[in-house]
Parts: sequence; C-alpha cells; structure tokens
Amino acid sequence: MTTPLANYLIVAALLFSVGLAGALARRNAVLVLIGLELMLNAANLNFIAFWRFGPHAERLAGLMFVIFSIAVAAAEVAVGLALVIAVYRHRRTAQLDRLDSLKG
Amino acid sequence: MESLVKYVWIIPAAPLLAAGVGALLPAGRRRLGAGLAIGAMGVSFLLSCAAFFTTLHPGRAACNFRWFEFGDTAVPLGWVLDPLGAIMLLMVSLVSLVIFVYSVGYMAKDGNFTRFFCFMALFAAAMLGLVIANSLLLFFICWELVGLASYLLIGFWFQKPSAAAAAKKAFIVTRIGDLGLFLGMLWLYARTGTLLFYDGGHGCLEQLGAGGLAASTGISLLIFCGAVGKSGQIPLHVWLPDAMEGPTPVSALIHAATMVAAGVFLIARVYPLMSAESLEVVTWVGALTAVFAASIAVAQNDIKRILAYSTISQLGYMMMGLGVGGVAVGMFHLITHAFFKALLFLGAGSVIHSCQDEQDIRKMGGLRKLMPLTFATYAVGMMALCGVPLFFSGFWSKEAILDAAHHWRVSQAPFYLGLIGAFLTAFYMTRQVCGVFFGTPASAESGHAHESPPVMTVPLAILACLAVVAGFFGTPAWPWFQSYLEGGRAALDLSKIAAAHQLPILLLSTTLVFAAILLSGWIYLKAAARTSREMDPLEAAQPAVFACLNRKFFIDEIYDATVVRLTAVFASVSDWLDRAVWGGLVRAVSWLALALARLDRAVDEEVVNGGFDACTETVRGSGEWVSRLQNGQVQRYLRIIGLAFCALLVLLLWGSQ
Amino acid sequence: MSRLDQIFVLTGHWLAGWAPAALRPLASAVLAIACIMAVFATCFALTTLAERKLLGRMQNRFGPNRVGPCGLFQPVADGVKMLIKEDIVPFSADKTLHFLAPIVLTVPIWLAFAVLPFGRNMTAIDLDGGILFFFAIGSASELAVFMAGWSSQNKYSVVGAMRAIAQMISYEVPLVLSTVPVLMLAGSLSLNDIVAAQGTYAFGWLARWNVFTPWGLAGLFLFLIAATAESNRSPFDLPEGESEIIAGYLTEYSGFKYALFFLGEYVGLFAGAGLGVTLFLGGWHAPVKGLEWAPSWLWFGVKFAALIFLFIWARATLPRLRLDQLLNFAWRFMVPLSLVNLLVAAAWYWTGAWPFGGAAPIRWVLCAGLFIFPYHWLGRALRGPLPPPRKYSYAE
Amino acid sequence: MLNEIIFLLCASLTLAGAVAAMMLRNLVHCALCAAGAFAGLAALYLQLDAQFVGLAQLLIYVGAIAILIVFTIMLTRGDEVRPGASIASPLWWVGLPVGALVLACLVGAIMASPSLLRLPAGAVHAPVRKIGEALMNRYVMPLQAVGLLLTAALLGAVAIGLREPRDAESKTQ
Repeated sequence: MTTPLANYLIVAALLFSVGLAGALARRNAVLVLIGLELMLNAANLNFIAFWRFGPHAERLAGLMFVIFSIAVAAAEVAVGLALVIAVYRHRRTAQLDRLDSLKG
Repeated sequence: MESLVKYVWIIPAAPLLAAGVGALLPAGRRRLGAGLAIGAMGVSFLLSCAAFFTTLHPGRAACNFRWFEFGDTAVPLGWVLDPLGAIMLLMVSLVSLVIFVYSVGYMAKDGNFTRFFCFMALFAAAMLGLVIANSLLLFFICWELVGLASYLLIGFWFQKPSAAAAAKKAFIVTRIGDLGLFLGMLWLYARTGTLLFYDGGHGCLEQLGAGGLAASTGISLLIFCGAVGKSGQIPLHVWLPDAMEGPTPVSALIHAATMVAAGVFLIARVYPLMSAESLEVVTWVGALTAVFAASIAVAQNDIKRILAYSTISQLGYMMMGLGVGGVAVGMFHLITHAFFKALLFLGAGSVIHSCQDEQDIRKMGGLRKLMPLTFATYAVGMMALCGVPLFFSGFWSKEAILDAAHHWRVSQAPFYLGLIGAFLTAFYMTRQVCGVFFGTPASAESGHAHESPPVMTVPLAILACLAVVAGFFGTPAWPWFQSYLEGGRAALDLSKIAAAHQLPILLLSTTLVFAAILLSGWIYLKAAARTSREMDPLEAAQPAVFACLNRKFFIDEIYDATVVRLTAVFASVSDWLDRAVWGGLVRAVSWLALALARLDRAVDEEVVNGGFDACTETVRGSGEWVSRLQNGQVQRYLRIIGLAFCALLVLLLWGSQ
Repeated sequence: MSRLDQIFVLTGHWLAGWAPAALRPLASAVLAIACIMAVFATCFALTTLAERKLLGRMQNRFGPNRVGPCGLFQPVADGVKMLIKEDIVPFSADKTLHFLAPIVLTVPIWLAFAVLPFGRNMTAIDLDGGILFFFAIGSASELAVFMAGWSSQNKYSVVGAMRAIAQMISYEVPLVLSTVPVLMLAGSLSLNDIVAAQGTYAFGWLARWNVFTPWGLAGLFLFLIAATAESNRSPFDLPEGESEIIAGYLTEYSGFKYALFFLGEYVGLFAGAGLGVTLFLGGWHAPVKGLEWAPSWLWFGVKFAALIFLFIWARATLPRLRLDQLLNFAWRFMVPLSLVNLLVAAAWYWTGAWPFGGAAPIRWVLCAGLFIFPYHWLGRALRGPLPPPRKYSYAE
Repeated sequence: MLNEIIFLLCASLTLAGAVAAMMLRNLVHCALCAAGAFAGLAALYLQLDAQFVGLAQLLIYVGAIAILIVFTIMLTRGDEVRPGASIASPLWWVGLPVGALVLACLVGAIMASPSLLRLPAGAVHAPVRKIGEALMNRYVMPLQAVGLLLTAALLGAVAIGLREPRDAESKTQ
C-alpha cells in the first residue's frame, strides 16, 4: 500500500492477470469470454483511476473512454455469445480445444 | 431569331427520338409506332413553321458548341438558321409529314409496319439535321445517316434479291461520291482551319470575303462529287432508278424531299465556296444529265422508273440552275419539284397499290374512271412537271432556269439542252399518263382497280394544292422567293412577265411543251388500245434507238464491263498477291517466330521455371513451418499475445535505458 | 412549509440529534432505512390483504374476513404461518445459491427506495443519476430469479426462471424507454429535479404533471404495462403460471424464503408504482392549485395507492397471456411505441417554442395524432390476420 | 480510514469474484461469480466518484451481460457438470506462468511509474449533465459510431443466432 493510485492500479493488474490466466487455462468458450471481459474491466478500472487522480478531471476524458468501452464490450459480448451458440449448434460442443478446424 | 435558334435542334431531335423509341417497340405496336413518328414529324413541322416565320426578317443566326477536343484542337459543331435552311426545313418537314400520313395507308398490310416508321423517322431526322447543320462535319454525319437510312429503306423488302442488291448499289455508288466530299472536307479544313459554315466571321464560308480561296476550285469540285453521288448526276446516277425497289413512300421521300435534295442543298449551302470554273462544271453536268435522263425516260415502261429518270433529269435542271443562275434559281426548282414529284410518286403508289403491285404501264390503262381523284391529282403533278404555263409551279421554276441559262455568258449550249429536256419531259410524262389512265384496262389487275382510301388521297390533294401554289412565290412578276433568300423585299409587278428578254423564252418553251404533249398524246392515245404484248410505237419506228434508250444507254453494262470487271480483276490480283507474296512472307516470319519461341521455351523451362520452382519450394516449406503456429487453438494465440505483451512492456520500460 | 408537511423530516433530525456528531450521518441513514422498511413492510402486509379483499369483491365473493375485525389480522396470521413452516431444501439443489437467491432478490429492491422522493425534502439519497441507480439496482433481480430457478434443479423451476428472465429483459427495454421522454424534458436524471419540474401550474390552476401531456399519458400507460410485466404480475404472470409450471422458480421454496420472494415481488411493485408517481403523476405535488395545504407525503401516498389499486384491478380483470404473445407484445408493440413516444416528446418540446397564441390545442392535437396513428397501425400489425374458422371434425 | 476499508472490501469482492469465476467447476457458478466481480468493480467506480460509470457498469454488466452469459451457458448445456471431465485446457499449465509473467510485468511497470505520487485532485464532480453535454458536443461522433456499432452488433447477433432453415429441416427429418 504505497499510494491510493497504486492500489487501484495493482487491483487492475491483478484482475487483468486473473482474466488472462483464466482465458488461457479454461476450456469452455464462454469462460474464455468471461476472462476477456475481466481484462477489459481491468483496463476500465485503470482509466477511471487515472481520470480520478489525473490533473484534468474536469475534461472527463477517462470517463468517456470507459463509457464507450462499456458500450463496445456489450456489443462484443452479444456477438461473441451468439457465435458460441452458433458453433455449439454445429459442433455440439463449446470446448475451445475441440474447435481447431480452420475450415468451415 | 436569336431566341429560337437555341431550340432548332429539336426539329431533327424529335423524329430521331421517335426513331429510337420506335426501334424498341415490339412489332405489334403499329398504331403507337406510326403515331410516334407522325407526332414527332408534326412537332418538327410546327417548329419549322416557327423557324420559317422568324427568318422572314432577313438575317442569320448560328448556335455553335464544342463537341470534343483533343490536344489543343477543339471540334465545334453547331446549327444555323437562315432563309436557305428555313425554307428547306419547311419543305422537308411538310413533305415528310404528308408522306408519313400516306404511308399509314400504303403500308397498312405490311408486317414490319413499326420498323418502317422507325426507319422513316430516322431518314427524316437525318435530313433535317443535315439542313440545320452549321458545320460541314455535322453535315457529313447527317449526310451519311441519310445514306444509311436510304440503304435500310430501299432494302426494306430485303427478301427480294433485287431490293437487297438495289440497297447495296445505292449505298456503294453514293459512297464513291462521298469519298470526294470527304476529301474536299479535309482539304477545306486544311486551308481554313474550320469546318463551321458561319462562326461570327470565322466560318469557312465567311473567310472568302477577303480575296477568295486559292484552292476553291479543287475543293468545290470534290464537294460537288458528293453532290453528284447523292443527287444522281452523271456518271453516278445508276443507283437512283434501282432505288425504286423500296416501298413507294420511300421513293417519294428519296426523290422529293430528302436524299436527292441533299446534294443540291449541299451545293446551295457551300455556294460561296464555288468558283466560276467549278460552277461551269456543275452547269455542264446538270445540263447533260437533264437531257440524258429525260431521253432514257422516254423508253421506260415501269411507272416508277419513268419517274426516277425524270427525277434525275430534274436534278440536272437544278444543278444547271445553280450553275447558271445562283442559289435562288436552283433552290426554287428544288422546292417546287419536291412538291410535285412527291405528288407524282404518291400518285404512282396509289395506282400501284390499287393494281395489286403492278408497275408496268403497258399492263395498265383506263384508270381515269376507276380512280378519279388519283387521276386528277396525278394530272396536276404531271402538268407541273411538264411545265404547263402559268398555273403550275414547275413552269415558273423551269422558266427561271432557262432564263438564267439563256443569259449565261459562257455558252448557249446548256440553254438548248434545257429546251430539249423540257420537250422530252413533256413527251414522256404524257406518254405515261396516256398509258396509265387513258384507254382500256390492259390486264385483269388494272380492271379491278379502285380508289385508294382517304388516308392516301388526302395527302395527294394537299400536295396537288402545293404543286400549284408553290409556283406563285417565284414568278418573275413577284420574285418573293429570290428576294427571301437574298434578304430583299419583293414587289408585285406584272409587267415583268412581258419584259422583252423574258417573253421569247417563255413562248418558246411553252410552244415546245405543248408540241410535245400533243405529239405524245397523238401517238399514245391512238395506241391506247394495244395490249401489253404489242410493241411501243416508238420501238416500232426506231427499234435500235429505243432499245438503246430502254437499256439506259447501256450504262450499267458499261460499268459492269469496265469498272466492275476492273475491280474484279484487281481484286483477284490482290488475292494472288495476298496468298503468294504476302502470305509467304508472313509464313516465313511465323517460322522464325516459332523457332525463337522454341528456344525461349527451352530457356523458360530449364532456367526460369527451375529457379522459380526452387523459390516456391522454399516459400512453401517456410510457410508450412509457420503455419504450424496457426493451428486453430485460439488459446495458443492468446498465449503468444500475452508473451509478446510482456516483451513489449519490458522493451518499452527498460529497453530504452 | 407547514409543520405537518415536514413532520417526518423534523422528527428525523431530532432523533439523529441524539447521536454523537461523528455518527450523525450514519444515524440519519439508518433512521431513513428503518423508516422505509417499516412503512413499506406495513404496506406490503396491508396490500396483500387489500388485494385479496378487492379480488374477492370483484369476483363477487367476500375476501378474508375471519381473522380479526374484517379480517384485518389475516396478514399477521399468514406471516406467522410462513415463519413457522419447515424450510425444505431439495436434495439435489445447489444449496448455496438456493439460499442466496431470495436475499439477492430482496436487498436491491429495498435499495431502490433510497432515491424516491416521498415528500418535500423526503429523499434518502438525492443521487445525481437517481433513475439510473433505480434501474441499475433493479437489474439484479433477474440474476436472483435465475439463481432461484436454476439452484432448485427442478425442470419447472428452470423453465419458470428462463421465462421470467426473457420477460423481464424484454420489458425492461420499454420500461426504460418510456421514462426517457420524462428525463429528456426535465433535463435531469435526478428524481428530485423531475418532481420539481412538475411543480408549476398551467392556466394558473392545473399542475403541470407529465401525465397531462400526450406523451406523458402514453408514457404512463407504457410504463405501467412494463412495470406489471417486470414484477411478474397478472396478466404477465406466466413465470409462475400454476396451471402450466406449478409455481415456476418458486416451486422449491417454502417457509421464510418463500415469504421473502413474496415480499420482494410486492416491494418491487411498490418501487415501480413509486417511480410512476414520481415520473408522471407529479410526485408529491398537489393536482390543482389550492390543495397544497395537504402534506406532500399524503399526496404521494394517495397517488401511490391509486396506482396499486390499478394494478390489483388489472389482475382481477385480464386473462393471462401466452408466452409468444407476451414477447411479441413487448418487441413488436411496446418497444416501437415507446420509441414513437420519444418522438412525440421531441415534437412537444419543439412545438413548445411556438410563439403564437392558441398554439396549445394545436400542439395537443398534433402530438396526440403523432402517437395515435402508430398505435393504431402497430396494434393492427400485432393482431395479425384472423384465424380460419374452427372446424369440428367429429362433433357433428 | 473508512474509505480504505470500503476500498479493501470492494477490491477483495472483485478479485475474489474474478478468481472464483476463473476457477470454479460449475459454469453457472462461474458466471454468477463474474457478475459479483462486475458488481465489485461498479462499487470501485462509485468509490472513485464516477457515479454515472458505476451505475452504467451495474446496469450493463450485471443486468445484461451476466444474463447473456447465463443464457448462453444454458443454451450450450454448460451447466451439466460431467464428473471426471477436465475443465482446463490441454496446456493449462502454460497459461498460468504467462498470466504470472504478465502480472509481474504490470506490477513492475506500475511500481516504476512516476505517476504514483499523484494524489486525488480534491473533490471531483462529474454530474450527469456534464457527461451528457460532453457526449452531445465533443464526443458526438464517437457516440454516433457506438450507436451504429450496437445496431450492427444487434443485427449480427440475431443473424448468427438464428437457426438456419436448412438446419431446421434436416432436424425434422
């Protein structure tokens, strides 16, 4: 616990690493997607923290970035999960290691 | 005039549009096709009237625009509105309109009705475009379009071999003249740098004011070549009688309003270019043609052929008029001739139509009672053509030509040739009328003839009126036409008819005409009871001369024996040259090329391909090695990305120190 | 400000004054929470009774009338029964989630009351983005429903939960969209500001409640329909449709946990009604000038009760929908219509700048027309073609 | 003091939720834990005075994305735990060091950063009105782009998720 900013940044780093490790270690596509979401959220937390501790908080740049990032994440999740469902319908599995065919 | 000239382009554009739309119509839409063409022609006619009335105030307006440019050279096109063009516009659109209406009746049973009107509209559009053209280039384009349309129309019944041959002949023969026109055009462009007629003082016709054109004799003679081809002058007249193979309205259109008039109009349009020498040539060619064609007409038996030779002859008169008397004289005869010749052709069409497509006058006769209206209008046309005095337009226009010829300073010969032509004209026309309308029917078809429907007779009546009235605009007593073209004002002065220098010529030609009519009438009315197997009275009297005339002075045979044979010989020589000499050369080159190619192939296969194969093997091998990284396991990608991220971070943070 | 109007505020200050200065904010917060919970828990009890009695009246029978005077103690008896019932957890159930689900459902719903203004100066937390808070908190209930259904490991429960989630997600869209015109015209997300925006009087006597505008009236009805669906009440009560799937996600719950779900459902309804009052019915404002002497919380309560009555009435009147009808109704009717309502509100705002006199009726007719035509078309499109006449193959 | 306790609570909720989401066997538990992590993050945002973002995070991540994930798990039968089946990917032991390496790098970078000495710049107020004005003025183009993106994503998700008619036919046969 050095300074407040460092706390948030380290929490974000931990969250990011947990997400990354999960995305690397789990088999299920949905969980990999959750891991990616965690990484994205870690980045968002960084933005908010830097906005809060930055010198130009009134410009709202960090906040705006997070707002757009959340919107984009929503779109990404919608499409990603639709893809998972479509793949599952075709292959009867959502296990990533079984989905390595590069041809339709 | 300035305001109207911007819209003059609509006059040819309307029938052109009708032709374009008509070409897309299905064959069954007959009423629409005809209505479109006639409606478009009506629009053109109304606009032509408007254009004509604006030109009553003397002046000339041109509207030029840039068509395209290459390099520094711009090619301008444009149209012009002046009295010469306006009167032509009026005549062409009016006659075309009347002929269109007539065609509705004449072509009623034809299966390709829609196509016919499409071609007719194209024909009229091309002619109208030619009339308004202010550039020799645009003129030439329309000129060729006229040729194309005439080809299509003469060969309209292309199932008949004779029609197909006639269309081809018309196209090729006129093309010989067009070659001259094209050369003249190029020469003119080389000398003046412009092909615009009028361009605010820079047009090719306007540059002549300052001293004239050095080469204008050559240029004008070349241009005259085109007119000779189009207007059927000696020696390129051979296509015109054959053009009778087309439907009769087409013949009427070709002979009266459009095609043959184009040549005369060309000379009238470029009249400032014509030097005295070339005008002499024009005069001589015209005078010779007039007599030559008239004499052939005497011995013809086909009703349309007689009219065709008469057209050639009258065109000769027009050329002669242009040569000796200027634009006004020639153009006046062109206009009057357009009306009565259209009338005569349409009348002949009416006759042919009612006689089940019979064209031989020896098989006709006695139609006067069966087709009274046709007879009456035909008689008006015949008298106008013969030049029966005072009340018929042909008289006044021919008198103007003869008068001008009489006063020609170079020679009196054209004048006498003209007189002979007038005599012959009256003779053969009387012969024709006697053969067709008097006596008794010589065949079953003519016996069952009947009057044509109103859609055909009404145009005849209109044209008959015009054939009478048109003459009064150019009498010596009231030379309105001449002053209109020259921008002056005419005054009525009856005493001029009786002027000392006019009267003897008037009387002389009148006497000749009446003598010819009486002579011919006496010969042929007496023989009107003959059957078709009997010989013509003239033939009985002078078989050799008649045969010569009947075979058109053997011109076609001469051409066959000389020009065509020569061409054929030349073609076979060319063929031999091509096969033996050039072919051998080409074969030698090809062997050489083949040998080189073999060598090349060897090099290619051994050296180049080998090298490439080695390269591609390497690339493929490395590709295979790299592709092992991309095995579809997305988590492996993510792993690599994570490692790469670490490497990047380390590099960014600590690498720079 | 009359004493009566501020009686709760003043009492709260007085009570918090007893606490040490450092803990005073905490004390007032606890006080507010306690008040809200007490009041609305009582409301819950009374509403269950009122509902049963009203339903009875509407169905031509007496409601509960055995326990206490006029059956007034019926809720107490029910509560005691619930508490002393055995808490059964199915053998194969996911015990943790089965336990957590009612809590996750109930807690956020209570939190939602924090931003509602119950009267003048009577807002627990005046949040800048109050309505956003309301919806954000409310979204947790979907997860709770899923937890309840899935953890029971019962096919009926899972189906019921899935139905409930599909329905709640679908109706959340028109619910939020129907509130957007209000936010747009008030220019704020704060519920206090929205109430304040409705506090003036038109023509000198009629309050400018949003419901007195075309878009407000339409918005109120859209909002009420969506809120009914959100709280899984009749006619949108398929997730618990007892004739089809027993009791949906509640099947495996009993005793106190069931009571919590029951409570959560009603409190959610209260929250919706409170938000409706705040957004469309002028909050705690009096309807006409001259009635301000009545305390503001009383006005809120009256309107609140009216809306609750409306919900009960609808439950007694309307039959249950089929699932496809329900979803079609949401996506093909409610969502487009609430978007149209947004446009109508924009038109209303725009025509508000019309300077000429007599603009008000034109404005009204224009905006009403803008809404009524899409309403008509969408309604016809929703109904679809009539089914073919029924054929009786064996009856004759 | 109070702030730090709240921060510790929220951070531990977030991290615990994240770790649990990545480690639990049952996918439904994972999804719910992830929702908990998202909620903890929302609390962190709120603590950082980012009220709007925090509430939006709650509304979107907990209210929408978590529900979507749960739905997907149900549709792909991810909730059926097969005893004995591995939940980890074949090379899972490579993933953990990579994650640890990234963490080390990140922490190293954070600790080396000069911006750590910054202190919170007084009371930061980001009212919704200001955010709205910024969205409508300076950030209006990104806003439009995001609207377009969301529409496209909606259509794309529907298009992908729709059952192909050919597929349905072959099922019925």
